[in-house]
Amino acid sequence: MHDNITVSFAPHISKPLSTRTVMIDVIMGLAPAMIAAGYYFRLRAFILIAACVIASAVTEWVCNVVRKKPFSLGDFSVVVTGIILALSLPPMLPVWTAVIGSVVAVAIGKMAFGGLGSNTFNPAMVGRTFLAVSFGTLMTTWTVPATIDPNMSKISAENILISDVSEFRTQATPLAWSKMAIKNNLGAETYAEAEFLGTVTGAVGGCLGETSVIALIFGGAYLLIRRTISFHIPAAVLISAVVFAAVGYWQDPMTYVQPLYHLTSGGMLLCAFFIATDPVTAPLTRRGMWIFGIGVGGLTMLIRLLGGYPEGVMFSVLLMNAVTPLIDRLCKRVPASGKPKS
Amino acid sequence: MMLSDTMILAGILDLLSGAWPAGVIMLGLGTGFAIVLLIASEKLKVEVDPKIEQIHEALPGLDCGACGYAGCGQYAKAVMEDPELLGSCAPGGSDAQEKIALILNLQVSESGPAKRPIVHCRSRKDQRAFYAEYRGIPSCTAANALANAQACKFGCLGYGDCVRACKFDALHIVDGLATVDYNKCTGCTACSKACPRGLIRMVPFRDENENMMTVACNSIEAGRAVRAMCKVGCIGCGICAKQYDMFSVEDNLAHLDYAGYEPGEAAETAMTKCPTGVIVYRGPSAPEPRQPKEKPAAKA
Amino acid sequence: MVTEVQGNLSFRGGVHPPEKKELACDCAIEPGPAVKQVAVMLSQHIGAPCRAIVEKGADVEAGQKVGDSDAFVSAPVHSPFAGKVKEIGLCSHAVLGRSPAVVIEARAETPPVQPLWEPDADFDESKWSPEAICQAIRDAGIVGMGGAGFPTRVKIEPNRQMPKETLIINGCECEPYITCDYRMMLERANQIIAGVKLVKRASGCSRAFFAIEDNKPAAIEAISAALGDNELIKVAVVKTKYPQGGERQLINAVLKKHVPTGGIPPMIGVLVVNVATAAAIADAVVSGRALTHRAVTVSGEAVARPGNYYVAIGTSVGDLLEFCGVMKTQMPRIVMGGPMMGLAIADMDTPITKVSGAITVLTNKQIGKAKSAGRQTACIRCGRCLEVCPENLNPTKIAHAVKGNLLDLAQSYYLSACIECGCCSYVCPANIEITGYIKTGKIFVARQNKRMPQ
Amino acid sequence: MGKLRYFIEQSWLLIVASFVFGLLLAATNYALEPVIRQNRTDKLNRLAKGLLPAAEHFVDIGSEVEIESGRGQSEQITVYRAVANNDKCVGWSFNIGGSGFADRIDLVVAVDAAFEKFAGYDVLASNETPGFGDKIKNDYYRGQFKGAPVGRLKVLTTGNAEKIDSEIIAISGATISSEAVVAIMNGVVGQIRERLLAEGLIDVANAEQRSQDSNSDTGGDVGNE
Amino acid sequence: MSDGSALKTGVYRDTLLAGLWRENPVFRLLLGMCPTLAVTAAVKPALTMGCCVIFVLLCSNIIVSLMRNLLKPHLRILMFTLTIATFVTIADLILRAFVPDMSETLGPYVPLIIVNCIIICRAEACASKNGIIVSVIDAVGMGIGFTGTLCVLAGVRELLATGKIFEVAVMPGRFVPWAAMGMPVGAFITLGLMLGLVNLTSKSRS
Amino acid sequence: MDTLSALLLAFLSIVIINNLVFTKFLGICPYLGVSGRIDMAFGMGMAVTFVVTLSGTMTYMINNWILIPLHLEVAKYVAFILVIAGAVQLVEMYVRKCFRDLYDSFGIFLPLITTNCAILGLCLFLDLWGVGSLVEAAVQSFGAGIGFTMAICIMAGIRENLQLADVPNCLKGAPITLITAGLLAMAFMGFAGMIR
Ligand SMILES: Cc1cc2nc3c(=O)[nH]c(=O)nc-3n(C[C@H](O)[C@H](O)[C@H](O)COP(=O)(O)O)c2cc1C
Ligand SMILES: Cc1cc2nc3c(=O)[nH]c(=O)nc-3n(C[C@H](O)[C@H](O)[C@H](O)COP(=O)(O)O)c2cc1C
Ligand SMILES: Cc1cc2nc3c(=O)[nH]c(=O)nc-3n(C[C@H](O)[C@H](O)[C@H](O)COP(=O)(O)O)c2cc1C
Ligand SMILES: Cc1cc2nc3c(=O)[nH]c(=O)nc-3n(C[C@H](O)[C@H](O)[C@H](O)CO)c2cc1C
Ligand code: SF4
Ligand code: SF4
Ligand code: SF4
Ligand code: SF4
Ligand code: FES
Repeated sequence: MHDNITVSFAPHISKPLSTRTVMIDVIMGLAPAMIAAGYYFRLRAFILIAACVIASAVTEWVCNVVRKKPFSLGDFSVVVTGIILALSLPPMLPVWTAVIGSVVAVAIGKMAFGGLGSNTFNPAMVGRTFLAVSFGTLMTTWTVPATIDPNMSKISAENILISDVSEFRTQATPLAWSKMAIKNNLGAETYAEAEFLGTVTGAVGGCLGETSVIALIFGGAYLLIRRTISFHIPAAVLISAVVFAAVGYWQDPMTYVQPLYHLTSGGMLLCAFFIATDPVTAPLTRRGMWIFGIGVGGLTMLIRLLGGYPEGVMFSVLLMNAVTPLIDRLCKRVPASGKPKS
Repeated sequence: MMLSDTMILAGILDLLSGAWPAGVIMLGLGTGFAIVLLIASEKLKVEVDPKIEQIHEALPGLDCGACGYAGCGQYAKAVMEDPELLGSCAPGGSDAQEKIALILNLQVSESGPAKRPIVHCRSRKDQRAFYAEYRGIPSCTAANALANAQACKFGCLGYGDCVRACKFDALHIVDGLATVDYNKCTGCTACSKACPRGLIRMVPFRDENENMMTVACNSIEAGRAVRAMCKVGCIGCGICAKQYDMFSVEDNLAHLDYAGYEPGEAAETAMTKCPTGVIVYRGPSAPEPRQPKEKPAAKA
Repeated sequence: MVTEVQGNLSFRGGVHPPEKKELACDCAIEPGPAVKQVAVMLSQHIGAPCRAIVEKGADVEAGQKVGDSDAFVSAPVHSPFAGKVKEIGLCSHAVLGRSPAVVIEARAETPPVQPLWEPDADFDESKWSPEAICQAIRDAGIVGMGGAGFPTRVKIEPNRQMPKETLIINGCECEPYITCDYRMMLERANQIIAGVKLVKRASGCSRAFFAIEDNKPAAIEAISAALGDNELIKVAVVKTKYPQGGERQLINAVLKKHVPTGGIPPMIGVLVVNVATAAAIADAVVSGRALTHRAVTVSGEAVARPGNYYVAIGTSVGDLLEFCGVMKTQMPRIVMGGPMMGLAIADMDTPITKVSGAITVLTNKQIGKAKSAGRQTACIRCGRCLEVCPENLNPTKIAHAVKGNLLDLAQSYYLSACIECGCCSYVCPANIEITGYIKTGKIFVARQNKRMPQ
Repeated sequence: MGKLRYFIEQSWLLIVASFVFGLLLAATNYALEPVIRQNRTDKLNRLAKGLLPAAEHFVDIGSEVEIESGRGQSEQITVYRAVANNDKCVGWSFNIGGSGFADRIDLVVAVDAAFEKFAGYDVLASNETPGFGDKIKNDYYRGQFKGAPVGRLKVLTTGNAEKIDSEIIAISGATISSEAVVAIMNGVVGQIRERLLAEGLIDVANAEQRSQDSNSDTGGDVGNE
Repeated sequence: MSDGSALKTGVYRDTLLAGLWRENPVFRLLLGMCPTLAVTAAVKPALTMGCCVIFVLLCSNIIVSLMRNLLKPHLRILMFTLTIATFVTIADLILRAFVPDMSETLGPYVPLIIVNCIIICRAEACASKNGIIVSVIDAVGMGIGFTGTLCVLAGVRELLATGKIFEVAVMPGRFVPWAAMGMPVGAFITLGLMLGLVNLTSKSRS
Repeated sequence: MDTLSALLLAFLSIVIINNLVFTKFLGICPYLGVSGRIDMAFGMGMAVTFVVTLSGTMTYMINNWILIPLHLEVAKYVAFILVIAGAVQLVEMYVRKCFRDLYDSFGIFLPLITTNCAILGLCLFLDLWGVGSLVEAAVQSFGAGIGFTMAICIMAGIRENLQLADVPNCLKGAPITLITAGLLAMAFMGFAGMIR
């Protein structure tokens, strides 16, 4: 009859939003960090990002084909996964390793659970943790940023490199310093003051995307303004991290470094703005988000200060992902007008 | 010879003399536990439903949890309440399954001849009219709640709520019409409860292999409206009722009295005389329903 | 002296869809098409459906009762014009599917109807006893015209268990596109106020608030002017936000009170009445006229002459649209009601009922690409639906529980507390039909409960 | 009476079986026990011998040495004297343990006759992460202990691993396991030395001469590697 | 007569095959997962474990089958447990005496065979109802099925975790071992994926 | 004070760092079987905690006060399992008879636990680790139970969510549970090396 008429449930209009636009926003938010990575680690950054994105996308496509599911690359979520994974890898990581990480991230971390929206754990962090656990040495081999040493020479976890050129003393990563300070009671302040500026601009060793605080703050602010993420999780993560770090510092300033230093070093900001906020693996309710964020920040600092690993972000995110269902259950919403009687 | 014998004997004695404390302690342990458990099982007896007890007995009693329940006792209770859980006890295997089925069947098997589902619609997708295209949730209940995109508000929607309800893979949507595979159907009635339009009704078949005659339509629309909506719907013309007295027309819709139906000449005639061909056989070996007579189709 | 309760009253949650009121807000209410035939549905309200009380072929007069019921929760239906009963048969209904209707063929070319009655500014309601008012409302077959269609007599009649104290007149009209209530407030302010006074008297309410959204300054002015120095009826300006007009939200915004979940407004002594209902009440009580016509907004980008029309109840949507002119190629969806809560219809013969305040014809552009294609992606748990839900529910959990056929889970997330406002589906980036799933879930639950006792 | 009958009916099998199985167990144990004990000493000896090549056999010193194992608890440790062909003491070995990265680490430690220098250690049992902590089994880490002075050892993360002194360079990426090994030694070896000295078991004069021998032995070993 | 024996051989073959695939304890019945996960970091301990299980399964099935007519309901499970514990202790002693290395690697997982559901399951489901021959065949079938799956799992994990199989290097020199596969993560994930694979094959066949 | 903090550390260590499920692979059968719903999982966890504490202390006593002095280590396994089985069965009967409510909430899990290797496994590990005192044995066994409860409740939460997820058919049920457990074990590695 009227063959162009359609019926469906109300509402019949919708906000011009789609999963793709949300993901593109995140990619835009990640752009400053990617650019900073390119600036400090040159071609390596782009190679790794491209490798991770392509490998992730291909993995998802293959999974779709195997399961005879519709093509799902169009939502770009896998691109976000690839980029975040790449940004959390050491610059000199061999490409094949990054590819293994991407495949594990997408195949086991995401598609095994049913694809976008169903995964319990943050896929990028699953991939990264798998790599860290499997290839420990490769994953703790750092390089000097190209702005300091154009050769980007390797520095292994504990070595201090004194570049002839710039007289700039640098070391593996800021977190390796603080870990060493913890071990050797080195009076961390002396380290921290000198290198603080480096962590802000990004001229330090570390994972691709986590070195430049400025770039991360720009990206995070963009996401907040665009309302792609709500402020709850970043705020909770950062505040709880500062509090825990401050407790440590106040306990023993000779052993533990300044709280602010913990905020700017390692993956803390990347985590607060981009990783912990992954909506799929974070709680739904605001109260839940506070708990989740405090958990991520607290566990990160616990691992940094007391644990065996210098950085705790990936573990704390995975651990809190695991309890997200319980948090959601705990913070169940009650109707605005109270629970119904009977 | 002698020597080796004595040596062996000595060896055994030696062994035993070293071994007796272990033997004694195990003896002690064994006796102790036997006493305690037996006394406890006497003193702390708790009354349970004998049927559950029976099922429990049929189960292996390993409390391994493979069934997803906390131990055999729990599983026994659960199976008792929901026989569909039969067969989730891996250790018990088919043995236990049969036994439980036996125990449970004693209670349920007295319901007389099996009723089996008949879908009271025979219209394929290309035989129905549509006002619009449905773009909503692919579920019959959802589509039924909306304005009728498909003109006939009484016939099969084909989004398969019944298919999802059937645990035995006995229902399929064929050309937009729910179709029962009577060889797989167990008569569990799940589908009849799932259909939002109440199209699937349980009908007493007289034996396993019978093909039952039915008026495969559910529409109480006036004949004219039916013709506009569906090529094979019942128009309530009453021809069938004139041929065979088990047919009757009420609210523009013909009904067959299934209990009184006997296969025979009269029924067959009614079937062939039906102008829209809505009287069909349904069953394990039912023939293809015939096409509607050309006249009404041309008219519509 | 006008006492205004100052504005920006609001509730938590909600959305701001594009208003689109500009399409029809300046069109005065005009007479609708003069049709040859109407189909008066025997069930136009919540409650027991009517029985036809005329025979096929009988002659009926304008305003004659053609269907009635003995049930308490029910309202009779009337013929809009003089004519002959052509048939009593099934007709498409936006909610009920195929439902019985009395089809009446006009005897002669009937002129379009305009209610002529215009009360004085100082209308005195004390001439009528509460009982008389209630009886007049019942006889006129008035039901809630704000959408739900609850028989108004039942609603306003005093009830010993739940005494009513506060009356709220719902003039929010928060749905996009719809402007008929707005026009009513502009053009029939006095009639509405008269209706309000009658309702107040009949229900025993001691005070009343006239709630209007702050995007309708003209209506606020008109009503304030018509109220004059009435101390007992105040205008409450509420924030423009969907679903401000939902009665639970409105009560929360105006009175800062919550209607208990699963409860109804009278439980906290509140009565909510739509402006069109109030106007109809005045009409019925004062001039004894039955509810046979109502103002309907016909709007949407695919309509050539959008506007507000005074339409005979029973007119088919097809006739009405033909009258307003639609661009056929551009009309993928015809909605009875507004785009947020309205029901899509397919059969052009579907008649207008007492609750149909609008016909909105949307184009694919308005519907959105994904929605018009019916394409849903996976939920990314972004939480937007939670944030906008005015009832503070967890829409995605409910929807997914229904989808997974876990009704117990859905109910544990308060499935039944949903008011089906559609905010969640509106914001969902994955375009999940959350509201649709919730509605389906409610049907499942109802069916399950019905089966229980057996 | 009936109860007793019931009891016996129900449980005679269990009781008889317990007894029979008890005997069976005991017999097996009796037959295999020496083999098992031999296995253990063999392994200890094999490992110890790898550390003290000059030793011909190991004799335990008769009494167990009691040491403080922290937390106010004490522990008994069997110390073996390594005896060369010529019946001279060429060193000492003992089996000590402590917690590592993942789980307990059990070590066989050998020192020279004078209890002044380590002859090295070997890992008896550990559950450290393969690829990380289990590098404490590798020669290049163990090599640092051959000839290191008995006393407080220190773990550094950087430095020259070739140099034999009290500074042990940790395995990169497994500092914790490295530290664990050193901590086990620091905690125990000194105490054992005290006890042995107190009991006069270390023949200082003889040992000094011996220690020079073994020193050259071990020195040679390190050089060879 | 010959008919009867043919029938019997059929039963025997069926019993044997059941354990190998159709009712494979790990893949199909999901029993005894703990040792399956714990000892499969390498093939050698897996094989040792499998042999222990075969031994215990065989002995306990024989004993239970012999005693089947004497069992009393209340103390039946206790009786099984006692039998199994005895033979596990014997197996443990044998391991310690003759393969001390493996005994150390397996540690407490050998005594844990006592509570391995497979054994008590077979005692209950097969041995306590069948004659001695069927019980023995069942024990062998189940045992080999269990050992086989253990070895397959261990093979995959050992290969990826160390580049070796049965401690013989098979991967090219440039292969970097995936340490994770040797850890609990690897155990769980490999078994999970393998079960998925088994489900897939069995589904496509049916 | 010192012993107290030592006990606390021992407790924490066995709850999160040496978690029985994630590092020792103990109790996997109920972990896979009974983690479908949170209330069931919690009941199971509580029951395990109770039984493991009971049997941990009891086997400690039997081992250190009877078997070792009498040089009867050979009967260790038999004694352990008989003690566990007997104790569990007794407790179950007793609770069922005398505390019906308690029984209904978690007593039903008790029989399931006898054949759970977490219990025997913990007793064996306590023996292997050379736990020094009865109190320590009790604390560690209690911690083991709490660790199990935590692990199974987390898993139950995840699985309740996965009910609604589009998990590939071949991975539904045990496989995806195992994969999740693997990822959980990986996440818990973050605590490694925390308490030395
Ligand atoms: C720094 C900051 C960030 C905020 N971010 C958000 C946000 O991302 N999403 C949100 O819904 N509300 C956010 N809010 C809360 C809003 O300010 C405000 O409460 C909410 O949008 C009111 O909703 P409505 O006006 O639509 O009713 C934020 C508030 C602050 C102070
Ligand atoms: C989401 C939602 C939005 C609504 N919006 C309006 C509205 O804009 N205007 C209105 O009059 N009624 C609206 N209603 C209906 C009211 O809740 C209420 O039923 C009505 O005002 C009662 O008056 P009546 O009985 O006279 O119709 C809405 C209801 C819901 C659930
Ligand atoms: C999967 C994995 C396993 C590890 N296993 C050990 C280990 O067994 N022993 C150890 O000391 N460090 C181990 N580490 C590393 C430590 O946690 C930590 O990074 C290191 O000890 C810090 O010291 P560093 O300065 O040597 O890097 C492991 C790291 C990873 C990622
Ligand atoms: C704000 C935001 C943050 C995200 N962060 C991550 C992330 O950390 N890791 C990741 O794999 N995907 C991330 N995604 C993408 C997407 O949610 C992810 O691929 C899903 O977890 C896959 O189901 C993010 C998406 C958004 C919108
Ligand atoms: S028979 Fe009913 S449930 Fe089945 S497809 Fe047709 S309408 Fe849907
Ligand atoms: S649901 Fe039951 S009655 Fe219906 S087709 Fe399937 S088996 Fe038959
Ligand atoms: S859940 Fe219901 S009340 Fe909440 S936003 Fe959705 S439709 Fe509205
Ligand atoms: S708005 Fe849509 S995508 Fe976001 S949480 Fe709700 S249902 Fe999921
Ligand atoms: S094998 Fe460990 S619980 Fe079953």
